[in-house]
Amino acid sequence: MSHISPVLWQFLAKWLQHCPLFPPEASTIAPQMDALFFFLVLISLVGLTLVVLLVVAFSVLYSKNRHPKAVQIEGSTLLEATWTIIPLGLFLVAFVWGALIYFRVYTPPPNAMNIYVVGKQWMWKVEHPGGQHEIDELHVPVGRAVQLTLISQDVFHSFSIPAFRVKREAIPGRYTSVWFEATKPGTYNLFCTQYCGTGHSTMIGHVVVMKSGAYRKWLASSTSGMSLAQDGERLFASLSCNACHNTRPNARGPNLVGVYGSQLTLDDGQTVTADAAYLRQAILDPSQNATEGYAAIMPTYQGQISEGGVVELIEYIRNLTTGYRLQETLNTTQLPPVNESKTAAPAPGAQTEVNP
Amino acid sequence: MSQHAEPHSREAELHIVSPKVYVAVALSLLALTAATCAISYIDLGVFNAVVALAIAVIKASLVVLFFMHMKYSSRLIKLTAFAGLFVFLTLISMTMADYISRAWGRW
Amino acid sequence: MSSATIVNLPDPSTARIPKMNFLTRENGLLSWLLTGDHKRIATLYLISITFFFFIGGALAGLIRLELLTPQSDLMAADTYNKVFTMHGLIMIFLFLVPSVPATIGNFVIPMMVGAKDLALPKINLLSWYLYILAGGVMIYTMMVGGVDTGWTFTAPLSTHYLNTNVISAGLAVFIAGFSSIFTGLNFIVTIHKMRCPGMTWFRLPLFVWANYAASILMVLGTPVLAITLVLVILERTIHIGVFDPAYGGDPLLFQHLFWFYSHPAVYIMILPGMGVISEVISTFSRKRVFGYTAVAFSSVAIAVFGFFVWAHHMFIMGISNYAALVFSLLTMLVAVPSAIKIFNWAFTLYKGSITFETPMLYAIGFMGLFTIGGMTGIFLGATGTDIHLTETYFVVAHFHFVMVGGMLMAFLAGIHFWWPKWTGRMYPEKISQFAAVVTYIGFNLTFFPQFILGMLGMPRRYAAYPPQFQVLNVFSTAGATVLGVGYLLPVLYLTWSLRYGAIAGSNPWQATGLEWQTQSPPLTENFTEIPIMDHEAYDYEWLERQQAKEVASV
Amino acid sequence: MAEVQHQHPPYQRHHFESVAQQFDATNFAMWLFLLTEVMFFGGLFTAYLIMRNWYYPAFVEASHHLSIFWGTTNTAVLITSSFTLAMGVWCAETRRKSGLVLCLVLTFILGLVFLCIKGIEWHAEWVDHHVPGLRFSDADFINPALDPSIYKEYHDRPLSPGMALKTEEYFFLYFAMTGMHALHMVVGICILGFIICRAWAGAYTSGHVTFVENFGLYWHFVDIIWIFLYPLLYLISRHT
Ligand code: HEA
Ligand code: HEA
Ligand code: CUA
Ligand SMILES: [Cu+2]
Repeated sequence: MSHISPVLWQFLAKWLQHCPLFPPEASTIAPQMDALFFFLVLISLVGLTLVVLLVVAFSVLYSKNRHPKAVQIEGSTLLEATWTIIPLGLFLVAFVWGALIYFRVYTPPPNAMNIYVVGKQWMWKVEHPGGQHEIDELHVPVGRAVQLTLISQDVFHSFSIPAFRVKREAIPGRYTSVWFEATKPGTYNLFCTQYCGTGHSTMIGHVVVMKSGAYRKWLASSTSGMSLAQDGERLFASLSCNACHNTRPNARGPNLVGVYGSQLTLDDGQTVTADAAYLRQAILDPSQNATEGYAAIMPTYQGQISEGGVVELIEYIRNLTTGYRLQETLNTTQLPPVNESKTAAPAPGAQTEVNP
Repeated sequence: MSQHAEPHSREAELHIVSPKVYVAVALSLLALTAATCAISYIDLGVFNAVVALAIAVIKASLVVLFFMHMKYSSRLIKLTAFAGLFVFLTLISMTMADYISRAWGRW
Repeated sequence: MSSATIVNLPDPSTARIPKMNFLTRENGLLSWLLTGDHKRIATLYLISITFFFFIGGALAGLIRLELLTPQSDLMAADTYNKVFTMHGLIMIFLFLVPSVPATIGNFVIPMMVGAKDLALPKINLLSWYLYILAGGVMIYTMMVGGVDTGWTFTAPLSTHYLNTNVISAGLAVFIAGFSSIFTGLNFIVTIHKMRCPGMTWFRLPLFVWANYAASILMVLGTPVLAITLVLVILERTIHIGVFDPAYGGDPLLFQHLFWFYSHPAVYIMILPGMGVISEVISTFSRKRVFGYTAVAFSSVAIAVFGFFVWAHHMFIMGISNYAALVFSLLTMLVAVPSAIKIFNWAFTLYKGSITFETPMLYAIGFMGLFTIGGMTGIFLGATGTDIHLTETYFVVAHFHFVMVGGMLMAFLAGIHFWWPKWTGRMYPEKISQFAAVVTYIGFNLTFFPQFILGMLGMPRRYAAYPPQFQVLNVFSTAGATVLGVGYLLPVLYLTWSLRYGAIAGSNPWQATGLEWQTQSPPLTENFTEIPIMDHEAYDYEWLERQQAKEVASV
Repeated sequence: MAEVQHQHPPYQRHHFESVAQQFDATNFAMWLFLLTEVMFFGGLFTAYLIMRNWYYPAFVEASHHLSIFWGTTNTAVLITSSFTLAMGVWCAETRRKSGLVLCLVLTFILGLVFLCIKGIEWHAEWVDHHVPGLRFSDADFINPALDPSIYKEYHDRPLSPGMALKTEEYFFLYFAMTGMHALHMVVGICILGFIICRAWAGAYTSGHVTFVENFGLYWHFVDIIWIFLYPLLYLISRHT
């Protein structure tokens, strides 16, 4: 091989070495997923070997040269049953095992910290509860369960972190969620895997897993000064949600304190859990989600708040455990004029109350 | 020469349905139309939809059985129609199964 | 490889192609364009799908060239998107769906069941015209700038966000759908109603069973795709809709309706190929197919269960977890009949007397590649692993293994197998064996690395990718070049053989199907006299007796 | 081959062994074609069911804006046309030429009447601004009193703006389904015109009823689709 230039050799060697054949395992679910993966590889190999062995062996043993006269055979129920039942059994094992992992990946533990991800053509916007905003990047601490709540502003996207073996579609109009617990600090690929138009292949970024100390430092250094809930509070006040949703006994909207996670009875008698999905619906399409005992007078905010804004409002409502903060918004905020055309006739008196 | 493997149902020797049957069927169809229309003005809760669909199914069956001669047709034709119905119901029911168990929206 | 062969050609010094056959009976363009003869329509189909295969193949070449380097340097991202979309659309709807049924199936099914023609010759011709119209609209789409939805037309991307030619592409697929509906309908009617005396269901060749099953899927599945596309087109034109959430619609409904067709469609794409494999394996091992009934019923089982698994394409798209569970379970069930078939074919070889002509080489290639492709389907059907592997190159590799390694191999096997019947001449054996081996090597080099890429997480439909994936992509591109050569060769030597191939005689393979008991190329109405089936399919002893009788009578 | 040729009636196609086989095959083919039609409409029905369950109030009030009179009349018209066609098939089977022509013409006319009525209804939707995408306003759902005739009858409550928008979904499906149905009617009527001409010439009263019979299947099938569209679209909830 001496005639190949050494430079080229080195280049080739380096190039080949930089070709990974297996992705890093950087989350708690990754080894579990890989176990199933290798099980499947194993049964595939067994099956393939069997098929190849049979074909090759028979081809050699019964080639025309060696075996000029074929022996006619009808079939064999016993054999056929064997190769029906064994693959079926193996496939069923794969099914059960797969389903266990599937439910694990899509059922976040209750103590997981929640990060919102909004996908749009062609970027990922990440909103941390502490008010840190990121684009095409996601910083997470090692060793903590992190839940992602995903939504898309336009078309389908898909949030994929191969090193964690998790992936979830961000779909327009609805929250989806996925969770993981990173185990190894480092920087990993983040892809949008659902085809979403021209810039699909540019919708990539990094997931940075940090030790908790570094993570805290990062949190502190990249905050905008306001937490997501505080942003939400500001939005809440500026949209004058508090004109109706306040703690007064005669309020025209339901009291939002402690509403998150509670069971609500709706106008039409159904009960729902007030989770993020419900709250989002209630903000964007309020008339369909009016709580029992309240008139469906809330205007829709469809098209007026971005998905990011909705996320902030939800985060705000989630953190409302006492009426105090709510009252504060009434007292401290100078409300912008209400958009008359959009608002269903406000009851007299509401406006005057608000002014300090 | 035209001995076939299985004796095909010889539909060329058509079962000719008598006009009386047609008249009876047409009249019942009209009556059922009137009935379904009238019933829709009565409040039966969820059963409004059920009754309306049930009547539609009865009407459709009448058409299929008599106007379309299904009643006098070969097993093959019956099986064919059944297969169509079956796949149609598969489409609807399995799609619905997803929506119902997803609890998205108001089910 | 052994030198033994079963080829049994007539004496070359005296052999002649019969003067009177379906090719020579009438002349002139019109006699082709207005023909009702299933064999002529099959020929028209063969020419047209080959044309579209090479367009699709050229687009595949462009894809692979672009992916040679990590940057999107050969073409811009939106061009790349159009290229893979057109590649997928053309390959699926204009090549693979009609490939075996509309060409080989059209050609041999009437002969196999002992009929003079398909039941509805005019509908058959109409189906070809619809196909050509669809092809025309597709080419038009490409001319005016292409479409970049991906072959899956995903809403709401396709309905509101793209400004490429979604409508004309949708129209093309819509029309192609009706072409395939008519083919399927025709087959079902023919198989039910046109069998010759003595041809009971369990004497039918397995190729007929497989096409019967595929036809059921065509007839019942395709209309759903048609209405879905109509809704997409309506949404696009009047900006209202049932699919876009911004208007109160539901994008998952689109997915449900689309995959309700497109999952069964993948079985439309494989079942006829499985039929070919049954014929080929039996003929070249001189043995009846092991467990005929099991193979026959597994085709039907695939067709029936194929309707219940569509949502396995939507596991991560936000369907209910419980629905995912059910669909995953059913996916496992639908995989079993395929496994049955593979093992039955393997055991058909047992105690056979095997020779390795080209069709057999392709068939053996099919067994290996389809096993890999199918088993990786299990990876995707298991919900857990699907989360990681979906929308990556693992899926791309999976479906190329089943579609290219499976169906395309089967198609080539079938073309070589029935070529002597079709044209009356043999293809050149040595070079075609060489081509078969080349495709096999090229194929593995192209698509095996994509499994690893997928496991590494490389997303599909990416014009540019992180550099760490380059090495495997280079292998893949190199393989595609080899593969391209492997596919070009048959076109060359088959064309050559039209003139210079050895005269085949009526039954060069000494196969048992009724189509081999008539002259090649066959007469316009196939048989001089309607045959009477008095033996099982694949009854080689019957054939021997028959041939002994002929020799005696000469 | 040739010796049996003389027995074949002229309408037997060359590749069939017997008329019976020809009839069986084409009849079966027609049924299969109807299966594809079932699945074609099946997609629409699925979409309809989902939307109806999500946006039930919108669907109820939107359906109040359809004319129950015309809808019911049209159902009756279509059923009658099915009846006349069935009678036509009977006439063909019993070789009554003038009866056949009469029945076919009646069917033809009833088909046209159906389309005219459909046209009247569509026109009404156009006037009322209920054509999605082209001419649509949800004003009379936000404020039902705007349309006094309907308000008097049903006392519809105002829909919230969000829900009122969804009436457009209803009308989209309404037009898609009735439009698709009407398209099938148009095709049917065209074929019917052709059949009438041939029947006039006596083509179907000489024992060869296949074509009429199969066309009958198609026509009855289109009727069945309407039998389902009628309650689904018109009768969602007529009580108040
Ligand atoms: C010819 C086409 C074809 C065929 C036959 C198949 C066959 C199968 N496919 Fe495939 N599939 C596609 C074409 C096809 N597929 C396409 C085009 C896509 C992508 C669409 C897109 O998104 O663009 C796809 C995608 C796809 C997905 C979705 C992936 C995703 O997007 O997330 C899934 C998931 O379940 C799947 C599963 C299967 C299964 C279980 C089979 C089974 O039927 C396979 C059965 C076969 C076997 C199992 C092999 C034989 C078995 C043995 C020999 C037994 C071995 C022995 C032992 C175990 C002892 N396929
Ligand atoms: C029948 C189906 C079929 C067939 C046969 C093929 C054949 C091939 N496909 Fe295809 N492919 C699909 C169906 C098929 N594909 C589908 C459905 C998709 C998904 C699309 C989507 O995501 O929407 C896809 C996507 C797809 C991708 C992924 C694109 C992406 O996600 O970014 C790739 C990448 O390697 C690829 C490669 C190939 C190659 C190398 C071949 C080779 O086998 C082709 C070999 C043939 C040739 C190379 C032709 C030989 C002839 C010549 C070379 C003559 C050339 C003439 C001129 C240049 C003038 N295909
Ligand atoms: Cu976003 Cu792809
Ligand atoms: Cu599938």
